Amino acid sequence: MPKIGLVNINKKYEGLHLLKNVNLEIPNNTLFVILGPPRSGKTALGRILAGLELPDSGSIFFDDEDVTYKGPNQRNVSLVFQDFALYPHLTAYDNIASSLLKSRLTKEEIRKRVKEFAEYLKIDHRLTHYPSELSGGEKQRVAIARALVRGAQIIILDEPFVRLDYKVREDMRAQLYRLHRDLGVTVIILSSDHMDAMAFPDNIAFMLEGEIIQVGNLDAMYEKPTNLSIAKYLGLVEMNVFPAKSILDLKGTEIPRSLSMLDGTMLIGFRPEHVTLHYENTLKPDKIILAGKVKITEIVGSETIVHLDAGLPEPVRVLISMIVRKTPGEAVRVEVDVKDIYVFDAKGKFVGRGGDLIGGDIAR
Amino acid sequence: MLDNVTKIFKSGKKTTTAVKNLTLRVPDKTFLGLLGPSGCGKTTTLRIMAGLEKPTSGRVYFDGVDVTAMDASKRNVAMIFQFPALYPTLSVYDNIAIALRTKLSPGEIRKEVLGVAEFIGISDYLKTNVSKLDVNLRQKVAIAKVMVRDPSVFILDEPLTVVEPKVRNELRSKLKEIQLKLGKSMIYVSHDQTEVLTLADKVAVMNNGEILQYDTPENLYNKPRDTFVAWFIGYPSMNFIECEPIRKGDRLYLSTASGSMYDVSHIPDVEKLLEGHKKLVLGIRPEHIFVAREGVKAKCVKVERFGSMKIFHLEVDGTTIKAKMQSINLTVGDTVQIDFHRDKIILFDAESGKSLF
Amino acid sequence: MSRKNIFPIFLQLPINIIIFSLVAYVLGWLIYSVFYTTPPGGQTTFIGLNNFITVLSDARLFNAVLRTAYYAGLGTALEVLLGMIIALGIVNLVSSNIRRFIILIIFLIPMGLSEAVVSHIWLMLLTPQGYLNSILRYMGLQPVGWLTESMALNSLILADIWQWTSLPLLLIYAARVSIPQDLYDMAKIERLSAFTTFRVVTWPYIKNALIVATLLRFIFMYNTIDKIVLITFGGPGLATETIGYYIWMQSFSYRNISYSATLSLLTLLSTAVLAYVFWKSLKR
Amino acid sequence: MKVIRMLGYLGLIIHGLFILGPLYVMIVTSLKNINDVFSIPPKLLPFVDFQPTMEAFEFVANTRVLYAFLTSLGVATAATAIAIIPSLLAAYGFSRYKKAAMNDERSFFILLTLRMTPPFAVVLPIFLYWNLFKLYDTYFALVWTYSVFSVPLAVWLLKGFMDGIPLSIEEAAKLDGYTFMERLRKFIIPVLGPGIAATIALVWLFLWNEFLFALKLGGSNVITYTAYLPQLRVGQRIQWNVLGAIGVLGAIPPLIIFLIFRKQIIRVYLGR
Repeated sequence: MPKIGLVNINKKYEGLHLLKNVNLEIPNNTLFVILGPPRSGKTALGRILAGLELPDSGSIFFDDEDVTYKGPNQRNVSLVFQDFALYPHLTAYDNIASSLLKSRLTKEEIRKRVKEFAEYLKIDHRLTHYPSELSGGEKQRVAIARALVRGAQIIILDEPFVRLDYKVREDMRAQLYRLHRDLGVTVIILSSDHMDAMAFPDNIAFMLEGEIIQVGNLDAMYEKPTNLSIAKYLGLVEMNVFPAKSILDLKGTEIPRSLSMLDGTMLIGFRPEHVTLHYENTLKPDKIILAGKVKITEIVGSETIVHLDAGLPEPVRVLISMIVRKTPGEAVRVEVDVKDIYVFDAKGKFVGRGGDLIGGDIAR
Repeated sequence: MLDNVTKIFKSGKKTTTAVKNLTLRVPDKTFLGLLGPSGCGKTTTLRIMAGLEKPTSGRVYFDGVDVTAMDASKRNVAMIFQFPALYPTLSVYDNIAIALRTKLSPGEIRKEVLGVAEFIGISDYLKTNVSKLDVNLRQKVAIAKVMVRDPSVFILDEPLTVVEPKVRNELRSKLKEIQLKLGKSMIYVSHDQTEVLTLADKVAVMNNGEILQYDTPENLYNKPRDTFVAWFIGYPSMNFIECEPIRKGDRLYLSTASGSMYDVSHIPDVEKLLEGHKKLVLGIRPEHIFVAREGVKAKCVKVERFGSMKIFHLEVDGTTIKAKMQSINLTVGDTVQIDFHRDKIILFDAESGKSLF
Repeated sequence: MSRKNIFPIFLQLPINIIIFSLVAYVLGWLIYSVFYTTPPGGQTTFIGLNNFITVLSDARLFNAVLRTAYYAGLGTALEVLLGMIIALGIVNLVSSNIRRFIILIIFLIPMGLSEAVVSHIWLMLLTPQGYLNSILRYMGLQPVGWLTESMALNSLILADIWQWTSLPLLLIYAARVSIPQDLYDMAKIERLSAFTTFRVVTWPYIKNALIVATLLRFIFMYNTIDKIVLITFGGPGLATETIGYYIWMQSFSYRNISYSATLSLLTLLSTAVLAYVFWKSLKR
Repeated sequence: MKVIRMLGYLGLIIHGLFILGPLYVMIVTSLKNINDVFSIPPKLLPFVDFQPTMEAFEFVANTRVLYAFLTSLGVATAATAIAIIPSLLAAYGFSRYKKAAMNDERSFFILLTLRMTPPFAVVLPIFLYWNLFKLYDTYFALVWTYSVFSVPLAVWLLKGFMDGIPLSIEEAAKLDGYTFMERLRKFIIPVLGPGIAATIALVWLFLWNEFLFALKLGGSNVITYTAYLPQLRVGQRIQWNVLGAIGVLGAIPPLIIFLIFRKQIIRVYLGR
């Protein structure tokens, strides 16, 4: 399985600078997620990797062989399109077999190989149907089978779950994981859904406006995001972010001493799951305590999100990991541990976590 | 309120029954969720309610008045479509204001529209033409269009599916606020349970044109009527383990194919429940599994971590089940003894899939 | 020039070979004939711009231009208007697909017929002792001189309407059918009046088709002379002589090649301009 | 509201009669004997007013008119055959390589103007062109002229259909290792199937109905059914019934084509 190396990839399209000097290393046999908001250049990168498009500059290495100008099939890479791109005039069987007809395999070998992959992806019972008769999940499995049957070592999936039902996504994510583990194929997922990052947390690259701004596993990104947009993007519920000044000037709330020496223009962020209900007796030194009235409560699965109006520019979002009924207008006090907070500079660049603050590394 | 409505679509030879004699009572001022996989007939039901589709048989009542034959325009209904339906040549302002032309004076219209635009956060786009906006903003305009009117019922057909994940959360809380503020009954159709469960007071889970269960989110979560509803509600979905009842001494156990035993004698009058059912399915939600001193052996094969939320894929007697445990820290390969919260176990009859309560 | 951008040119080669094999000579000949003339047996002489001078001073041409404007303008307007009314009529009045399909087929047949066949059908109807007049006489009314000096051009327009109303009808019907049903549902729910619904939902979509139909029809009527050649021969007198027919006469009856080439070139240029306007409207 | 609907239906019926009337007259005339054609009162109902005869059709069958129909058939088919493959390649270029040289919007516009050129402006030069090669009044001349004039229409229609195919299907084929020719043969043409058939039919119909070129480029041995029509008016009595018969026979192909390709025809005019 080749180790993929992308060196200074640049791509412009009609004046839009799609990819700005992208450098990325994807170790072999990994399940890699390229995460980022829509239109951040993920698809362009996927197409260049697959060989459908040439980069304006920069080169691509498989192990250390330069494949930049090699066609898709010499690279043994396959791309599963967002709309699955199944051939409407062929049955599922012929769709999967289409990539093998070019190889020297006999008809019998092709039949065996297609059957094997179809059974593996649990669509062998639908092989005689035409794409128009298949459900979303089935179409995708046919598209994946078509990509794999050819023996492609790397398969790239462009927004694989966007068109699928909520429930089918969960099942397809498990399928992809099983596929990667059993077949030892490098799977690259281009996605804008943070749930995909959660499902495959080990290798993630976060892309924003054509640049890769952080690579690592989910925990690293979760704990130490390089900038504000990653911090806001990752998380079941979006992170609360306020200018430091607005928190420092809050009346009626105790502000821990360690926070007070922060520069006013900095931004303080804290995740809704780090906010807990405050009980009078537990007075700990390094805790921001906020008092406010409940605006609305939302129940998500088995968690509850409470939107709190605490005199800050925006309502504070609090995530409680059990179903709690809070009536709008009810007064509530919540606390955030200083070591859990995130500090960003005015431009949104990550400065440090609460813990570093207490250690005094962040100067005034 | 729908009274055993059936809708059969005839296209050429094959007739598809989109809705099979469905009865649904929507009490006033409630937020009703219609949840189900694609193609289960939820959108057709919605369109029958809105009057855009005539049922093949059955009646539709609004507050007791039979409106089945009444045209959509007379039913004072407001609707948001999956793909924002906006008038292409008009500006945002005109798109919102157009429905009020006959009812309010220009001054009042202006006030209403500005208020709503401010609330949804599209005030600075009022002058631009809708065709220039991206799909997220267009859906916001569609929501504003609906809010401005004062309909007897709001109907929403998967409004958030087309929108970016980030904007989806923002709009979800906005819709919740709207429902609370206007206190009108809302009917919300989606295949994404996170939206429906957060917004709805009562939810109807549908499949193949039928309502399987119609209850509050909590009851659907804790007392699903059959395996489909149990599987459909909750993320990650419920685990199902096939087993058979075995009596050992005075205790009653459920043993799986590979022999691990679960003591279920604590369940009240379990005897009566179990006779007549040879094969059973034991359903347990991932969040109701915990690590115990002794229980069933399980090997961890995969970990999904998201900050505080951890999902462990555990292999038990050859089948993989998912467990959502907060305080535990397993890595792939660890084996551990797990047990289930006794009161959270739900038993289903293997053939019918119906739960035993 | 890597393989990538030579390849598309290779794609265009075959049709260019076919087209230029003829068009190159035609254009060349036209331009050449405008400036050079060879009287029968005589010697080729360069005549510079006097062809253009004759154009400016040719009264018969000027009348022909007026007649063409009237013929093409009125014809197009009526066809597009009638086409739109009928297209919207079909969509709103006829719901079942089968009935709509039958009506459409009937209304579209004339479009499929050859101009020559249509000309002769209308000749049967319009000729003095033809069917129209015999029906009028049968009903005790005065027969009408359909092909007389005053009526000839209008009769030709009537024939053209009969054949070509189907094109605007088809264009507008296709545009109307492509409007997403959600918009009409929304309009019904918002209780918009029929007129507002038309103004806000239907009109934006069919406006484009309307413009395309108008330009397409105007260019075709301006360029087609089959009916004139077959029914009225430009007559009686010059009553139905359009630019096209005038060029036709210059080329094949009066045989002054050079002048007909000039007129042809000018017509080609004006068609190119009209086509440009058509193309621009299409892109919007 | 009811009244408006009634008026609407009436309008449709009237337009229906307006369209069907002349067609009926043509059919009736083709079934009449020469001197039954015009009479007062007008004989419009077969069996009632006159005895329908097949005279006109017999005349067509055993005179040069049959030969003219066959010529029309041959010439239209040959020209379409010549034009269809190159047009397919060109349409692929216009649809897929919108930016490349010779494939961009400007060259597509040039094709558009070709489609709208007035026949009367170019018939003389073409006439002289074929004279130059001593090919006047030959099949080759008419077929080649027809194929030149059918290319713009064919490319225009095919590009429309090809834009309908998502690019991703083709790229999937590229990923599966198919060369351009294979992609065209195995994926684009089969998927485009009905579209190509409709284009062939519409281009063929356009040539089947052509009149001016046939009139001037054909002579004694090459004559199409449209060019033959004027010759029926030369004698002292216009053979109306034969004109009717030719009209009826000429109308059959368009009717069949419209019936078969109605879906594609509507799609072609969608958004054009």
